[in-house]
Amino acid sequence: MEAILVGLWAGIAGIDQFVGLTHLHRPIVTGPIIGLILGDLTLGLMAGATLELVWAGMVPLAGAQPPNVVIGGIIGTAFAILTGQDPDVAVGIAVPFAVAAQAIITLIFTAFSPVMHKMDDFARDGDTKGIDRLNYIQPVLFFIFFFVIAFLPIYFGAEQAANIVNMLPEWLINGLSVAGGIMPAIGFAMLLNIMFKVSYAPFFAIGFVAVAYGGLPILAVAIVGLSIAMYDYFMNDRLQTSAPSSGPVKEDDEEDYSDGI
Amino acid sequence: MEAILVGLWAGIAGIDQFVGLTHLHRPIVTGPIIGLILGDLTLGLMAGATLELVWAGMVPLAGAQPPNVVIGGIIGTAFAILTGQDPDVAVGIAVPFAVAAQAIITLIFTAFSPVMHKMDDFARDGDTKGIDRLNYIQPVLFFIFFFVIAFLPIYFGAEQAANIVNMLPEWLINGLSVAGGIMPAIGFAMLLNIMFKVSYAPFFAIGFVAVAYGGLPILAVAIVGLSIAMYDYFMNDRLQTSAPSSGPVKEDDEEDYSDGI
Amino acid sequence: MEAILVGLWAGIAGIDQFVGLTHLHRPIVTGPIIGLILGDLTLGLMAGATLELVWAGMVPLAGAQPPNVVIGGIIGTAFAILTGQDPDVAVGIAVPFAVAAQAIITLIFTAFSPVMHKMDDFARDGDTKGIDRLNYIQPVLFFIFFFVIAFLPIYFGAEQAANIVNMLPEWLINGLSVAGGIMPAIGFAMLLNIMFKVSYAPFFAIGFVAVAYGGLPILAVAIVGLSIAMYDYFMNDRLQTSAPSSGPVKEDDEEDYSDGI
Amino acid sequence: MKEQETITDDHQDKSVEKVLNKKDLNQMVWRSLLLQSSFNYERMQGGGWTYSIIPGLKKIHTNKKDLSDALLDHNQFFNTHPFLITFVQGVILAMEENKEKRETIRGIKVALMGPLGGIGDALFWLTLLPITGGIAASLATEGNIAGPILFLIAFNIVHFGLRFFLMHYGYGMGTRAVKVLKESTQKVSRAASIVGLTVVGALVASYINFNLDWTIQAGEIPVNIQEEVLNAIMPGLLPLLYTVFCYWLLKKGRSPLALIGMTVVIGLVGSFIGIM
Amino acid sequence: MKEQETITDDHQDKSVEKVLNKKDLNQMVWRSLLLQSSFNYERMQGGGWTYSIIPGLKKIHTNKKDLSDALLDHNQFFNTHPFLITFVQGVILAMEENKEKRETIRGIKVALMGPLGGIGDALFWLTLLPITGGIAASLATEGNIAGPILFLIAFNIVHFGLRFFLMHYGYGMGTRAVKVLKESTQKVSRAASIVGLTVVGALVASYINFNLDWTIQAGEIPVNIQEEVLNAIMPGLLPLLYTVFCYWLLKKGRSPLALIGMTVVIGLVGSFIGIM
Amino acid sequence: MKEQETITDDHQDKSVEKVLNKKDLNQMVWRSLLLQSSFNYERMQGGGWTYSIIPGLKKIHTNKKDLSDALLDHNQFFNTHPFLITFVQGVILAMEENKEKRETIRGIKVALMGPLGGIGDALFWLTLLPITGGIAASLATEGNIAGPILFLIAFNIVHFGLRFFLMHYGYGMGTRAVKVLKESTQKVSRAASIVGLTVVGALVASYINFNLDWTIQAGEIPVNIQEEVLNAIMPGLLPLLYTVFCYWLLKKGRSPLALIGMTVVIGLVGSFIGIM
Ligand SMILES: OC[C@H]1O[C@H](O)[C@@H](O)[C@@H](O)[C@@H]1O
Ligand SMILES: OC[C@H]1O[C@H](O)[C@@H](O)[C@@H](O)[C@@H]1O
Ligand SMILES: OC[C@H]1O[C@H](O)[C@@H](O)[C@@H](O)[C@@H]1O
Repeated sequence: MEAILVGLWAGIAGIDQFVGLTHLHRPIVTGPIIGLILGDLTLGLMAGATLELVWAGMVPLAGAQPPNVVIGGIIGTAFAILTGQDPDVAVGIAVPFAVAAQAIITLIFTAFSPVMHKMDDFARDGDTKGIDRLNYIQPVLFFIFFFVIAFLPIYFGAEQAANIVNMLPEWLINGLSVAGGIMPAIGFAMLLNIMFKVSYAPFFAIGFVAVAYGGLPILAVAIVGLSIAMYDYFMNDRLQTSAPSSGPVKEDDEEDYSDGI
Repeated sequence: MEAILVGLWAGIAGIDQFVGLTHLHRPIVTGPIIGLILGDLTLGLMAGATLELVWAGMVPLAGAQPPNVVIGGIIGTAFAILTGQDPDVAVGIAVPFAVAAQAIITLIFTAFSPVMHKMDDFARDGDTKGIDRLNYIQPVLFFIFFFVIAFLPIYFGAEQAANIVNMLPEWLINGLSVAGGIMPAIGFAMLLNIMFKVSYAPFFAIGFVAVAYGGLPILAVAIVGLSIAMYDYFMNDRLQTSAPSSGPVKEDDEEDYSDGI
Repeated sequence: MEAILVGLWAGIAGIDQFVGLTHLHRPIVTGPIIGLILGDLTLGLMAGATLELVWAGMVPLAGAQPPNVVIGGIIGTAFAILTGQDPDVAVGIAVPFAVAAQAIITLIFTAFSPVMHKMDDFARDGDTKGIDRLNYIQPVLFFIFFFVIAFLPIYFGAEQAANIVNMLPEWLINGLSVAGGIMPAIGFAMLLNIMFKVSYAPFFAIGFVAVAYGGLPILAVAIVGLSIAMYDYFMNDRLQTSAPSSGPVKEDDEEDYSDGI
Repeated sequence: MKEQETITDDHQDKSVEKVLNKKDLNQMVWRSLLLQSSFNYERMQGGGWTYSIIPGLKKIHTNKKDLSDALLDHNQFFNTHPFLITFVQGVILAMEENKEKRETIRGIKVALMGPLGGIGDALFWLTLLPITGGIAASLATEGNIAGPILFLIAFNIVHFGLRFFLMHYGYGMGTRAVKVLKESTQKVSRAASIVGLTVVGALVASYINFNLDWTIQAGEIPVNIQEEVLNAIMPGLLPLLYTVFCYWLLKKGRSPLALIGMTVVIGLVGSFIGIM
Repeated sequence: MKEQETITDDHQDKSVEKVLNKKDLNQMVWRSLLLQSSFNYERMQGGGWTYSIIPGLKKIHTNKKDLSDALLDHNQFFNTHPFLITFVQGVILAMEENKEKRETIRGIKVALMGPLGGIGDALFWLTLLPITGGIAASLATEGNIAGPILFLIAFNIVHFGLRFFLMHYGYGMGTRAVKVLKESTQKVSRAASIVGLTVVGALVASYINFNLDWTIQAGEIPVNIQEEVLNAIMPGLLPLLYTVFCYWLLKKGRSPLALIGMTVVIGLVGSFIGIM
Repeated sequence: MKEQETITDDHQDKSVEKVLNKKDLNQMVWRSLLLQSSFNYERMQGGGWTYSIIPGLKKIHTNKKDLSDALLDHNQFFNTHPFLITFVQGVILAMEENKEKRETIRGIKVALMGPLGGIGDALFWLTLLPITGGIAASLATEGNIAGPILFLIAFNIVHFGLRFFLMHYGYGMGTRAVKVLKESTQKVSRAASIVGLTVVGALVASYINFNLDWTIQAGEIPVNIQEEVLNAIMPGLLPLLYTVFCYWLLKKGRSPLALIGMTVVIGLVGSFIGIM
C-alpha cells in the first residue's frame, strides 16, 4: 500500500518535471511528502533538504538529462526512512536508480522522434485535435514509468531492484544516448530544408564559425546576426532609394525608423 | 618650516602628476629634493630610487588611480630621513598615505562632474574665457590638497596623521569610487545622444560584443570598425555609380582613391 | 666503401624528404637499409623502429624544419651498428647531427630566394625549359649535402665530425634562420603588389585581426572571407537588378544559383 | 519532405483582423505548461510548442491551407527556456494575426529561441532554483515544514507571474513592431531569415553532440581521433557534416523517419564497436 | 540635454580659409599640457581637451553659433593618452578649418581616442617610464645625482619632442586627407560615424566599471550574482544597460547633472548595503 | 617589380577551347612530386608549383604574352600541403583553360592554399604518418621485416591514390564551377580577390616569424620588448609593418632581390647584436 502511494506520487512528480514545472518534484518537496506517506515527516524533511542540495546544480541544460532528481529524491528519502539510515547514506543508495532513470528518459526522448512525424501528418490535415492527443502520450508514459521505477524498489527492496537495473547492456544505453546527442542534426536539417537559400549561406557560416572556433554563446551570435541583418536592411533601403532618384544616398531617411523600433 | 617647504613641493608635484606631466613628480626626482630640504641629499636620493622601483608598474590606465606616487614618494623619503630608517621600511610607512590620497583623488574626480555642466553653459554662450577659468580650478585644488596631505604628517608625525586618515568611513570612500567607475556611462550616453541613429546600432553592437565576449583590445575593434566603414564607403560608391548608369559595377573607379589614403 | 653506400642512400633519402615524399626517408625504412649495408639487418630494423618513434611528431609544418629525420635516422642507426650500442644511446649520438642538418637546410632555404628571381626572368620570356632546369638544382644540391653529412661521420668517426659541425658561429646560423622566418613577408608583399586595391584593404585587415588577435586558424578565416565574398557577390546582384528596374529587390533571382554551387 | 515544400510563404487568406482577446492569450499560457510534452531529441520542444498555440492558430487561420501550413511550420525544431516561452508565443501570435509571411515568422521564432534559452537557463535553473531551494533546505534542516511550502509559493509566484506577464508583453510588443514593419515585409523577411540562419549555424555548433571517443594505438603512439585529427581540421566538423548530410538526404526526398533510424543505428553501432 | 540637440551638423559660415599658422599650433601644444586639468569620471579629459584647442576654434569660427556648437561638441567625453593628444589636435583642427560637418569631426575624434589611448599607455606608461626611471634609479642607488637629472632630461626630450612633432604631423595629415575627401562629405561623415560608434561600443564594454560584489548565501549554496548570474547572461551587461538607461533618460530630457547625482547615490547605497 | 605590373588581367587570346586530356593531367600529377623542388622562405613552393603545371599552361596558352603572364603570376608565393596540391592543380587548370581573368585565378589559388595546408598537415603529417609509422615500428621491434615494407605500401597507396584522384576531381569541379559562373566574371573576380586577400591577411599574421628576443634591463626592472611593448601595442605588429614596408619598397620600384638582401642583413645583424 505504501509502495503504491509512493509510486503514485512519483508518477505525479515525474510529470511535473517535464510538464507543468511547478517544481513540486524537487527533493525539498517530495522529501516531506514521502515522509508523510511512510510515517516520519521530520526525517523526510531532513532527507529532502540534503538531497535538494545534492541536486542543486544538476539541471537540464539544452535537453541534456542529469541523473534523475525525482527518482533520486524519492528513493533516497524512502530508504532513509525505511532503513533508518542517515540521509547522507541515502544519497548513495539513490544514485544508481537516478542514473538508470536518466538513461531510460534519454531513451524515451530518442525513441519519441517518430511521433513527431505522425504529428506532421495531423498538421498537414489541419487536425488540431490529433495533435492535442499526441501531446498527451508522453506525460502518461512518464507517469507509468516513474510509478514503476519508484514502486519496485520499495516493494522488493533495493537490492533486488538494483539487479534488474543492471541487466541492460551498457553499450545499448550508451548507444541510444549517443544517438540522442546527434539527433538535433535532423531537426536542424529540416529547418534548413525550409529556410535555406544559397544567398543565406554566409550567415549560417558566420554563426557556425563564431561558436565552433570563437566559442561565443548563442546570445552573442544572435547579436552579431541581428547587427548584420540591420545593416543589410538599411542597405536595402538605400538600394531602393538610390535607384529611382539616381541621386546621392539620403541618410536622413533612416531617421524615420528611429522611434519605430 | 621644513614641513611647509615639503608641502609646497608636494603641491607642485601633485599638479605635475595630472597637468604638465614633466614627471618631476616621480620619486626619483622628489626623493633628492626632499633630501635637500631635510638636509640629507644622499639618503633622499637612495630612498627616491627605492620608491621609484616600487612604483614602476603602478601607472594610471584609463583613468584608474593607483596608490598615489607623489604622496608615497614624498612621505616615504621624508620619514626615511627624519626617522633614520632604512628606505625599505619607509615604504611601509608611505603606503597608507598613498592609498588615502588615491581614495581622495578618486573622490575629487567623481565630484568634479558637475563642473563639466557649468562648462557646457559657457560653451553654449561661446564664453571661452569662462571655460579657461574652470580649467584652472582643479590644479589649484590639487595644489592645496597635496600641500595639506604632505604637510600634516611631517608636522604632526606619522601616527597622529594616520588617525585623521582613518576617520573616513570605508563605505563612503568605496561608494564614491564605485560611482566613479560607473560614471563614464553618462559620458557615453551623451556621446550616443548626439551620435546615435538606429541605422548605426549594428556598429555599436559589434564593438560591444567584440570586447565583452571576444575580449579584443580597443585597437583591434577600431581596425574592424574601420574595415566595415571602408567597405560601406566603397559600397556607397558603387550604389551611386550603378544607379544612373544602370551598367555593371565599375571596379576601376575605386583605384582613384588609392594614393589619396 | 660502406661509408659511400651509406652516403648514397642518405642522398636519395634526402631528396625524397622534400621531393617525391614516398617517405622511404623515414627511419623505419632507412634503418633496415643501413642495417643491410653495414651487415646487421635486425639491429638496423630495431634501431629504425626506435628512431621512427622518436621522430613521430617532428614534422615540417608551414616550412619550419624540425631536427632532420634523414640524418638522425641514418647516423643513429649506423652508429648503433658500428659501436654495438643500444638503439636508445644511438639517439643521443644522432641528435647533434640532425640539428646541424636542420640548421643548414634552413640556410639553404633562405639562400635560395634569389633563384626565384632568375625563374621570374625565364617566366617573362616564356622559357619553360629554363624554369624546369632551375627546379632541378635544389634536389641535386640536397643529394650532395646529404651524401656529405652522412658520409663524413661514418668515415671519420663521430667525434671528429662533430668538431667540424661546431665550427660555424652560432649567431650566423641563428641569423639566417631568423631571416628565413621573416622572408615570407617579401612573398606576401609581392602578392599584395599584384592583388591589392585600396577597396580591398578591409578584407586584408579582417584576416589579419582574426589571426593576430583572435588566434583563429587559417581555415576559419577562409570561411569568414568566403562568407563576406558571397554576401558581397549577392549584394552586387541586387545592385545591378535594382538599378535598371528601379523596383524593389527581387530576392527570388538568387535562387537560380542554388544548384550551381 | 516533399510535403513540407508545399508550405507557401504567403497566406491564401490575407485579410488581417484582430481576433485574439485576453482570454485566448490566457488560455494559451495554460497550454504553454505542456511545452515539453512531446520532448524528443529530433525536434525538442517542437510538438509542445505547436500544441501551445493551437487555439490561437485556429482562430486566426480560418482558411484550411493556411492553418495546415502554420501547424506544419511550427512543428519543426524548437527549443528555448520553458519559462520564457510565453514571450515567444505573444510575439509570434501577433505576427500570425497580422498574416506576416511564414518566412518572417520562422526567422523571428528561430532568432528568439536560442538567446532566450541561454538567458533563461542562467536566470532560472542556475539562479532562482538554487536560491529558493537553498533557502528552503536551510529551513528544512531545522525541521521547519515551512521550507518546502515557502519554496513552492515563492518559486511559482515568479514562474506563473512571468508566464502571464510575458505573454501579454510579447503580444503587445509583437503587435507594435508588426505595425511599423508592415509595409516592408519583403525586407523584414530577409532580415528575419538572416538572424534566424545565423542562430541555426550557431546551434549546429553547440547543440549537436557528435564526438568520437576513439584512440588508435599506433605502435606505442596513441592517436586520439577526435582531439588530434577531427578538431585539428575543424572543431564541430562532425556535427556540421552530419547536418549537411541530413539536409542533402531530405532534399533527395528521404523521409525524416529514415534519418532517425539511421541516426539510432549509427549511435548503437558506434557504441558497440567502442568508438563513440 | 535639449540644448545640445541644437548642435547642427553643418556650419552657418561655410567659408573655408586657412587661418591657423605655426604659432597658433605651437600655442595649442602648450595648452595641451592641461589636458587633464578638469579630469573627472563622467567626461574624463573632455574639458581639458576643449581648453587645449580653444585658440584654434576661436580663430576658425568667427560665427558665434558655429563656435558655440564646436565648443559644446568637443566638451563631451574624451580620453586618450596625454602624450599623443597633439596628434588628435592637429587632425581635428585641420578638419575644423575645413569646416567639415560636425558629425564627421566627432566620428574621427572618437575613433582616434581609443586606439591612441591603448598604444600610448603601452609605449609611455609601460615602457618609456620604467626604462628611464629604472636606469635613473640604478644610477641613484650608487649615490649619483645625475640619475634624476638625466631622467628628467631624457624623458622630457621624448615627451615634448613628441608633442610638437605630432601636432604639426597631425595637422599636415588632416589637411591632406581632408582635401582628398572633400567632395564626398556625406559619405565620409557616415564612415567616420561607423568607426566612432564601433569604438564607443567597445569603450562601453571596457571603460565602465560596474560590477556587483554580491554573493547570496542560499542555505549552504553560495551564489555569486556577478559571476554566476550576470556574466552568464552577458558579460558587460550592467555597463550596457546603465548606458542605455542614461541615454534614455537624456532623451527624456533629464539633465546630465541628475544622472550624476543618481550615479553617486547608486554607488553610495550599493557600497553601504555591501553589494558593490 | 615594374615588369610584373605588366601582368594583365585579361588574356590576349580569349578563345576558350578544351585542350587538356587525361594524359596531360596525369603527367602533371607526376610533376607535382617536385612541388618543393625550389622551396625557399620567400616564395615557399611557388617555383615547384609553377613547374608542376607547365605542361598544361603551355598547351592552353599558345599566345606568348598569355603564357608569360601565367608563368609569372603562378611563380609568386605559394604554400599548401604537398599531398593536396593536385586538387589545386585541377581547379586552376580548369580555370586557365576557360581563360578566366588572372585576378580570379589568383584569388582562388590563394584562397585554397591556406586552408588545404592546415587540413593536410592535420590529416597526413599528424595522423596518417604516425599511425602507419607507429604500426610499422611495432612490427619492426619484433624483428619483423614486413614493418617497413607494409609502411611504404600503405602510406603510398593513400599518397598516390589521393594525388591522382584529387587531380581529376579538382579538374572536374573547376570545370563545372567555371561554367556556372562564366557570365559574371567581373563579380567572380571580385569575390575571389576578397577571399584571397582575407587569407593573405591571415597568413601575414601566422606565417611570418618576426619576433624580438630582447629584454632591456632598466636598473633592476627587466622590460621584455616583444611581449611587454610590441605585443601590447598589437600582436603581429612587426610582421605587418615589415610586409607593408616591403610592399612600399616594391611600389617604389625596388627589386625583390634587394629586399631579400635587406632581410638577410636584418636577420644577421639582429642575431649578432643579440636582439632576435
Ligand atoms: O537550454 C534550454 C532548454 O533546453 C531544453 O529544453 C531543456 O533542457 C530545458 O530545461 C532548457 O531550459
Ligand atoms: O588610458 C588612456 C589614459 O586614460 C586616462 O586619461 C589616464 O589614466 C591616462 O594616464 C591614460 O593614458
Ligand atoms: O603547412 C603546409 C606545408 O608547409 C610547407 O610547405 C611544408 O612544411 C609542408 O610540409 C607543409 O605541409
